[in-house]
Parts: sequence; structure tokens; C-alpha cells
Amino acid sequence: MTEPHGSDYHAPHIVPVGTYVLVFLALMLGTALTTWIAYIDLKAWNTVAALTIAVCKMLLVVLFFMHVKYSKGLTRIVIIGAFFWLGIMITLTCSDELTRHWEIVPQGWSAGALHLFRLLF
Amino acid sequence: MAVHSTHPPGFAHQFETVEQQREAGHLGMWIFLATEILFFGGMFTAYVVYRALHLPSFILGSHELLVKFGATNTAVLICSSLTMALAIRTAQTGGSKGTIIVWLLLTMALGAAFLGIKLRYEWYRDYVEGLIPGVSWLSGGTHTPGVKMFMCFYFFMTGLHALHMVVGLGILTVLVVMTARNRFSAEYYAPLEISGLYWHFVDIVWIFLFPLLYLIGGRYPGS
Amino acid sequence: MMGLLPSGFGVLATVPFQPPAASSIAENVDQLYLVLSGITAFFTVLIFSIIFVFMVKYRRRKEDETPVSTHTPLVVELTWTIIPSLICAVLFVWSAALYVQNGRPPASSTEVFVIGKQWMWHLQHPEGPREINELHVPVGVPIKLTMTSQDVIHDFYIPAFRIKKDVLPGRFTSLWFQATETGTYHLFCAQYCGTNHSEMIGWVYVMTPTDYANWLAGGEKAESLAQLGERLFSQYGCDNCHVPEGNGRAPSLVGVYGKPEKLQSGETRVVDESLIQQAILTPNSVHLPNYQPVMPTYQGQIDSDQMLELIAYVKSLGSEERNGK
Amino acid sequence: MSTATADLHQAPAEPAVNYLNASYGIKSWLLTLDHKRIGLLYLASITVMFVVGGVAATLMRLHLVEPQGALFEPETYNKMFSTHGIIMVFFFLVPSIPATLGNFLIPLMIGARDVAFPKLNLMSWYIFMTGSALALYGTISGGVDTGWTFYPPYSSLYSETHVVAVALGIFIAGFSSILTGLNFIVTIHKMRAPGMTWFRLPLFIWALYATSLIFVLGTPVIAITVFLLGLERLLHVGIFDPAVGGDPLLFQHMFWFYSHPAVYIMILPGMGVISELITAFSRKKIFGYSFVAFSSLSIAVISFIVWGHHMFVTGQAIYAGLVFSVLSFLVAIPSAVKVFNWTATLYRGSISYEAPMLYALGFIGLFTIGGLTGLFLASLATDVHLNGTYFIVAHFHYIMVGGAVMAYLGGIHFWWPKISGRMYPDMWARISAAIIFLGFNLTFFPQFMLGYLGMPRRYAIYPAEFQVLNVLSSAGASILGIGYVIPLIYLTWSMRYGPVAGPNPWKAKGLEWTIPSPPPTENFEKIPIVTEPAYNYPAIEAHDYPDAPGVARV
Repeated sequence: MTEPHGSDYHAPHIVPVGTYVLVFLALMLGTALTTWIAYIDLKAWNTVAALTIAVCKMLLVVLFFMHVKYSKGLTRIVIIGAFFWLGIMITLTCSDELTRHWEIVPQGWSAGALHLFRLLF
Repeated sequence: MAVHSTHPPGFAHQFETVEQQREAGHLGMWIFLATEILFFGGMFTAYVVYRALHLPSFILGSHELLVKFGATNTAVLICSSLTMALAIRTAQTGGSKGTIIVWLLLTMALGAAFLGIKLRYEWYRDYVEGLIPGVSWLSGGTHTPGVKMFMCFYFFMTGLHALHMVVGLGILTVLVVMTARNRFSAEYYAPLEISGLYWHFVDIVWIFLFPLLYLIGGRYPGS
Repeated sequence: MMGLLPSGFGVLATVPFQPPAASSIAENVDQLYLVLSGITAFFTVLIFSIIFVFMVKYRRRKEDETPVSTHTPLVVELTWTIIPSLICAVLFVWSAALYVQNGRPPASSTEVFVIGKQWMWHLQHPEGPREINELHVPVGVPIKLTMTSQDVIHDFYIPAFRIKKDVLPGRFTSLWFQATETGTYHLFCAQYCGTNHSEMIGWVYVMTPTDYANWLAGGEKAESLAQLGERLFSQYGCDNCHVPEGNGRAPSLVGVYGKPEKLQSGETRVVDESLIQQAILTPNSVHLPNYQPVMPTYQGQIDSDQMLELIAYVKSLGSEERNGK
Repeated sequence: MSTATADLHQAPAEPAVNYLNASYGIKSWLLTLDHKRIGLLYLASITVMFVVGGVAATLMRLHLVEPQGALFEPETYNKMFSTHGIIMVFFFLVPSIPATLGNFLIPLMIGARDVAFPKLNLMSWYIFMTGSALALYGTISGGVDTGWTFYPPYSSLYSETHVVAVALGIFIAGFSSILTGLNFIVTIHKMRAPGMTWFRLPLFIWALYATSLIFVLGTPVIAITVFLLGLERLLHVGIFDPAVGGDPLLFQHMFWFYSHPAVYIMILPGMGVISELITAFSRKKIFGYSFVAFSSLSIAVISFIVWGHHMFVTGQAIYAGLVFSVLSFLVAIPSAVKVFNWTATLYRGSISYEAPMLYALGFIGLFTIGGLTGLFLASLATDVHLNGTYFIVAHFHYIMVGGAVMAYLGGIHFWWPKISGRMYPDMWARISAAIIFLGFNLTFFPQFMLGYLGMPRRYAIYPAEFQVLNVLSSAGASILGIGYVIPLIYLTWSMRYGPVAGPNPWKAKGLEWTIPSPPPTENFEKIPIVTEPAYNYPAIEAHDYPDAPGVARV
């Protein structure tokens, strides 16, 4: 019996050793690059650079070592979903934590809206 | 409905086909990794908030860490990911069980090396220098509350990661035993593949922990 | 048995259906509450009656009967998706506008400090009088409460004014109200704070301006908060560096309150109660460019009463300067 | 879908060998890998937890009969409401429908022999039991007085009770949720019978799929949050301590990131049960299948972006308040869609009123009130007044008890013949449904009024003017308590003495009704091939009967 609605199944893909080695070398290079860049003054861009490299390294591991390049839909949805949810948590938490010192909403719009509603009701 | 007169090794009764079982195992592991992303994610969220609120202290704290060991450990883990991938490939292509075991043992050795470096050259030193909040904390003049907060996150995050490494080593031990007992073949190697996913995931966590903990604010002169 | 019933209903008749509404905020919140109650009642009655009608009309009369099929017209689904959406949109804009409006104290407000601690409320008037679990205010005058906690999270709640805000340790939150009716109203702690949480209650007395003036005059003569703060300011030696002329080792504090300052970290923050407190407790985290980070921390040396006095003093410096100009 | 409906009047025989008698002895239950038996293990464990939580609730209501408190010192009262909340939320409501009915029914409904990972399923139960044991230890050996929300710094620095044991219990039980959710998702994806496409699935399966998503994506965060709280309490490192730069509100964010979606873990499966009940007892296709299905998924997704409405008055930034308010209103829309579709399903149906249907109708009514009063709390300005008062208590009990528990009981009554193979006395069941409905409303409606009048929640003593409403509420609670005890008695009775039910006593549609009751261990002799949509009850096309007055009868 197969998956009732069109299968995700793919015959297991055998990745050539050469690909693994290339990916490995790229990962090592990435590590060296991350460390090297940390010793150069890029101001705020240091963090951006380090995280960009980290994301690239993660993609390499996920796509090749974890075979996501050769698998279909569902696996990718799971991964993207998980990161999306992490994004929700970080963004909405920061929407509070990092805006507490902001100026209070300008007077205009709320007073205007309120006036409108007084007229309506 | 196909009736299975011969059950392939490792085939469970609730499934109809080997393929269905393999896909279920795969999907199950990926969903587990999704929960792991959110599990570490809670910690990362707290980290992001406090890093933004206490950036100068986090930079000071980060500079207490030794980049050379962090970088070395990153390399060690990447090597172990490669050996893990090769162990699975050997099983896929029907390689001998001896070869599979060698790759697995190499992976374990690298994992153990990671933990060794972490314990001996980093955590032990932190303990001696009084950098472990709640356990051994000698707050000197430069150690503002934010530095302590940073060190908390350093130990929570690397500790949780190390815990996952220890679990990974346990899983690898089981895999070695299973391989030695001829449980795997070119047709059936799902446990190897699924454990591999876990091992690579632990590697990815470290790929992020390294810059986020060791390299805050850069290490250039005057940073 | 029969005799009990009427008296039972008599007791029910004494149940109030509305808390007293004694502030300008209470009136506008109650309008919204009334509309929400109307919406709730309308849809509840609608659903209950439809279900009831269907229950009776379409009850199974024979075990083997076959119902008539109904199809799902898209327009029906869209109708009952869009109508609730519109209602929600209206409610959001109205309630959000009110919330923002009700969260902004008028510039002319009189400021009262509130400290919550397990399990009592300390209130301090700018003129000096201190109260415990009681707050006396004049009717018709906007009052701003600046609140902090000494231990756990509390919540300052006056139902008659429809206002409530958590009172947090290490931070300042604020509330404001303008009482419209004289009277005595409940003051509650509405965030669970430990064993005697339910005893952390008190009374708010809204008085006519004359009565209030008498009450102020009747109390013992106390120094104002700002005066107490000024004494502390020299006692801790703050005035050695923070000299008013601005040529000391630390910035002058004259007129800083309420103004934006650019910090060493590059961030710009408005000087408010929280920032002043942060500067006293962890000076390095907010230090200004052009100055050396030489200020020591006063963590553990200054309790929250003293903190309020210092803050009141710094704020008074601001107003003096403004008066001067 | 092959049908094997048995005639009600003919006394059907129970299958000689079924999952209940296939093997005997304690061991055969404690080591079972059968999803049906694991479902029953959960049923027994959460019933115990429900009793513990219920006793705490009863004592609280008794205490509140008098303004000065009739029974306890405030300290004891605080432990009582904390126990009630913690046990009911984490150890009863969260696992209630998914772990019992879900475990029992998912494989039966989708045509599978078991869940995808039976060993993991059993492990989940043991993990749950470990967590429950720790939590019970904590509450019995001295109690915990932080409320189920564990807000620091009270819980981390000031409380002198067994916070760590209970937090650890919640941490551990969380993994049971995660593994159950994982198992369900994989099962629903990979184990469906041939022909069982996504849009032929019963809506109960859709609801449990949505629930499992929340299990998997939300539970890890509560685990890490209580873990941090435990460390904070043990080592005093200051993560949530403002004195050293921590932020107590960060805990609230992380806590509600899980605990708000957890509300939907409780109500979504209930909604799924109601879809099954309404269709079965009105013998109608569900009105707007895909709308009901997708509203479950959208509720699951939206549930993750609204948590800040718990924090409108806790010192959250005003901008965050505005964002969370507008997002909170979004939840109202799919919920409204569901209520309207259920109501419309009744239209031109052939409705009968066995006990499960009474529970279902009660659910719709109470959920409507619970949902609409949520609008008061999503509205920023009114929330300021109502937050932290009895209005909140009433609102979430209308959802949790009026909604989730009603649906749970309705589901238990509906599938009881399948689970036990026996029928219960329907008249008693109807009486208890009515008692629960009345008792519930008498308990919680006065609390809406108390909240608007300004009575804060978690008060051991209260001003005398609130007494009348509190007494009414306590009176309702005692009626409600009786309503809960009755089913416990007749359901237990029916296991031995009830008449044999037969495979399909309600003449309902769905794969689970095509197999014997109780089902055999392997569920299906042959894996079925599905050829028709869900709820394919026979119906007459209206245009064949142009004169039909409302409903045509054959």
C-alpha cells in the first residue's frame, strides 16, 4: 500500500562522497571565515556577517548532510514551519521588550478615531 | 492488500509497507527536530531580548570566553557530521559492517573530543576563575549584572547543547551494537539515517552558538 | 419553605449590577462595555433561539426518516465570516483609541507616588503626606500615579475608576484618573502576590477641593518628597559631580527630566523614572558620551522610598529650570 | 466504505475476542502497545486528576461562601486554587480529549491498525504518569501557592512552597504532550487507509491534527520556560529578577507563548467532537466541511500570535498591546464560523436527543457565551477593568468547562459503546447532562457579574457586598459536582451490567462504526478502502420534493 494521496516517497538518494567532502570543506572554510571576520572592525556588521555565515553553514548541513535537497515538500514545510514559529516568538516578544521606551502614540489619531466613534454611537 | 509473507528485518506490524514505515520514521524525526528548534528557541528568544537590553555587558561577558576553543570545537563537530554522513552512506551502498562501525566510532570519538575540550579547557577554567553564576561566581569590579546574565546564558545554552551531545553519544553506542549484530543492510538502515538527522541538528545548534556566544561585538582591538 | 422564597429574592435585589462609575475614564469604558454586552446578548439569543427552533422543528419523528440535503452556498459562509470581521474591526479601533487615550495623563496632572510591598500600599503625595492603604484625592483634578514595587508584582486597581496597572519591581509604571464623584471607593491588588494578597486592599477617598485642602492641612507637617530627595542628593555626595552648572565630572541634572538623551551605546532615551533609577543602580548601562564612566553603583544602598525621593528631586530640578525660562 | 450496521432491536453479540479480553493481567495493560488500551490508561489517570482538581475546586467554593472565608487560612486557600489550576490545566484538560479519545479513535477513524509509533505512545503515558506523580507529590507534601501561572519574582524568589517539584512535573508531562502530538501528526499523514483523502477525514481528525501542531510547536517553549524558572529558583542567577537586570515580563511572554495556545489544545479537540456529534444525531452532512476543517487550522495558527492579551495591564509596551489586541480579535472569526456551521447543520436534519447530543448542544450555547465574552478581553479599554477579576475566571471556565469538559463528556458518552461494548442508561445520562448545564451556569454566570463589579480573582477573603453572588456561585458548584458524579457511577456500572451495544448503536457514519464493539486488537480484519466523503448520511435532494415543508419524510 502506498500513501493514499500522491506519495512524498523518493528512492533514497545516494550522495557522492565527493559532494560530502566539498560540503565539509565549505563548512570548515565558513568556520575559519567567521573567526577571522570577528577580528576585523566592521562595527555593527560583525554580527550580521557572523549570522549570515552561520545561516549558510546551516543550509549546507540541512541540504546535503541531512538530505533535504533530495527530499520533497513535507520535510521542508516542517523545517520552514519551525523557523517561522521561532520567528513569531522572537518578533512578538521583542515588539514589547524593545518598544517600552518608545514615545507614547501621538495624540492625533486616537483622539480622531474616538471622536468618530462618539459620532457613530 | 498485499499480504506480507516474509517480514523484512525491523518491520513493525502497524505498517502496511516498508516504505510507509520508513517515511513515518523520517517524518517523526523531522517533527521532533522542529520541537527541538522551539525548545532551544525559547532560550534564543530570551538571549535576543537580554542581548539587546544589556549589549555592553554581553560584549564584556563574551570577551571572557576563549575563541580558540570555540572555533576548534566547531571544526570538531563539523568533522563528526562528515563521519556520520559517511557511516550512513556506507550502509546505503551496502558497505561492510566493519566500515560502518569505524565511521560510527570516529563520530563518537569526535563527539567525545568536543565534550572533553569543553569540560577541560573551558568549563573547568570558568569554574576556577569564578565565572559560573550560582556555582562559583567571583564578581569582580567589571562584572556588572549584565555580565552575570550573559554567563548564565552561556552555561544554559552550552549545557543544554552538551546534554544533547551526551544523548547523541548514547544513541551512537546503540547503533554500533546494532550494526555489530547485523541489523542493518542496504535495504534497511532507517535507525542510522534518523539518528544521523539528530546528530546533524546538534551540530547546527553549535554553528549558531559559536558566533552568538563567543563573538559578540567582534574581537578586533578596541572592541 | 414558601416564606423563604420572597426573602431570597429580596437578597438578590440588593445585588448591584454595576460598580460605581466615579472617573472620567469610567464613563467611556462603560459605553464600550454596554455595546459589547449588547453584541454578546444579541448573538447568544440568536444562536440559542435558532438551535431551539431547529430542535423542535426538525426533531426525528420516525426512526427511518431521511432528511433533506442542504448545500453550502459560499455566500452564506462569506456572510458569517465578514460580519464578525467587521464587528471586530470596529471594536478594535474603538477600544484601542480609548486605551491610548486613557493611558495618557494630562500634562497638568498632580503626581502621587505608589509603592507596593507584601502586603500593603504606600502612597506619597508631592506635598509630603504619606498614607498606607488609603488615598485621598480632590474631585475634578487629574492625578497621575507613578508606581513601583519593592518585592513581587502587584497591581493597583480601582474598580470605580475602571483603571488598573501592574506594579513591578525595578520599573515604574503609571496610571492616571480624574475623579468625577466624591465618595469612598475600593482599592484592590489585582495581581496575585502571595499569602495575604486578598488583604492588600484599601480605600480611595474622593473629596471636594475644600475638604481636601483641610485634610492636607490637618496632617502632620512633612517635608515634600523633593526636599527629602535634595537632602539625600547631598548626603550620598551626588552633588559633588552633578553640579548644576554642568562643568562637573558628571552631567548637570537641571532640566533633564522628560528630555531625550543620546547614550554612549548610541541609543536615544527619554529621561523618565525608569532611566533615573537605572542610572542610580547601574550607571554604566546608561552612561553619556563625553563623560567618564566613573559613577559607582548604588545597588543595595538605596531603598525604594529613597529612590522615589531622589527621582522627585531630579524632576523638581526640571521644573525649576522650566520656570526660570 | 463498507458498512456493517446492526439492528438496534436485535440483541447483537459481543465479539468473542476483542481488545479488552485479548489478554489478561495487570502486565498486559501496563506493557500494552495497543492504542485503545493506552487510551484507557489515560482515561483512568486523568479521571483521578480530575477528581483531585475537582475536590480542590469544591473546597474553594465552600470557603468563599463567607466573605471572611469559611474554611481556611489564606495560605491554604492559595494552595487550593494553585492546585486546582495546575492539575486541571496541565494534567486534565491538556491531555483530556487528545490522549483518551484521540488515542482510541485516530487509528479507527482513518483505517489504521495502530498509531505510527506504538512504543512511543506507551512511553508518553509513562512520562505523563511521572510528571503527574511529581506534581501530586508537590501539591500533597506541602503544596504550591503560586497559581498555575508561576509569575516570577514571586515564584522564583518569594514563595516558600514546592515550586520546583511541581515545575519539574509540568516540564516532564510536557514531553508526553510533545510525543503524543508527534505521533498523531505522523499517524494522520502516513497511516490513512487507501482512499481516505484529507477531505474525507472526519473533522475530529482535522481538529486533532491542529491540536497536535500546537503540542509540537508550543510545548517545548513551556518546557524551557519552567526549566529556566527552576534554575532561577535553585541557583538565584537572576534571569527573571529585575534587581540584576532580568525582566519578569519575559517569563510572562514565554509562558503565554505556550499557555495561550494551550487553551486551544483544550478547546479544538472539543470542537472536533462536536462536529461528530452534531452530524451523527441530526443524520446530516456537516454544513461547510472545508470551512470547519480550515477554521481548526487557522485557530491553531492564530492561537500563537495573540498571547500578549494576557499582558495588557502587566506593563507591556503600549505598541505590543495594540498589536496583540488586533490579532486577538482574529480568533473570533474562525470560532464564529464554526458555531454558525454547526447550527446550520441542524437545519432540515433528523434530530434526536440522546445524551451525547444534549452535551453537544450545551457546548454550542456555552461556547458561544464564552467566546463572545472574550471580545470584552480582546478590547483593550474594557480589558483594563476586567483583567484579573472574576470576569476572566468566568470567561475561561465557559470555554474550558462549558466547552472542553462538556465536549469531553459528550465524546465519552458517544463512543462509550465502542470503547466498552456496552450501553449506559440514557435517561440518567440525559439527566446528568441537564444538571451539569444548569449547575455550570449557576456557578459561573454570577462570576461575570462579580468581575464587572470589580472583585479580583485569587482572593481568600473579600468585601461583604460580593457575598450574595459568591453564595450563588457556590450553590451552582455543588449542583455541578453532583452532575459530574452521576456519569462516573452509571458508566462504571454499564461496563458490567449495561446492555450489549453492537457495532453501531447510533447508526452513525465513520470507519470506527463499521467494526465490532469493542474492536479487535488489530482494529480491522482487512484495511478498508474508503470511497465516500465523511458524514455521508442518506439525504433527499430538495428539488425532488418541491413541496417539502421544511423537511421531507419518507
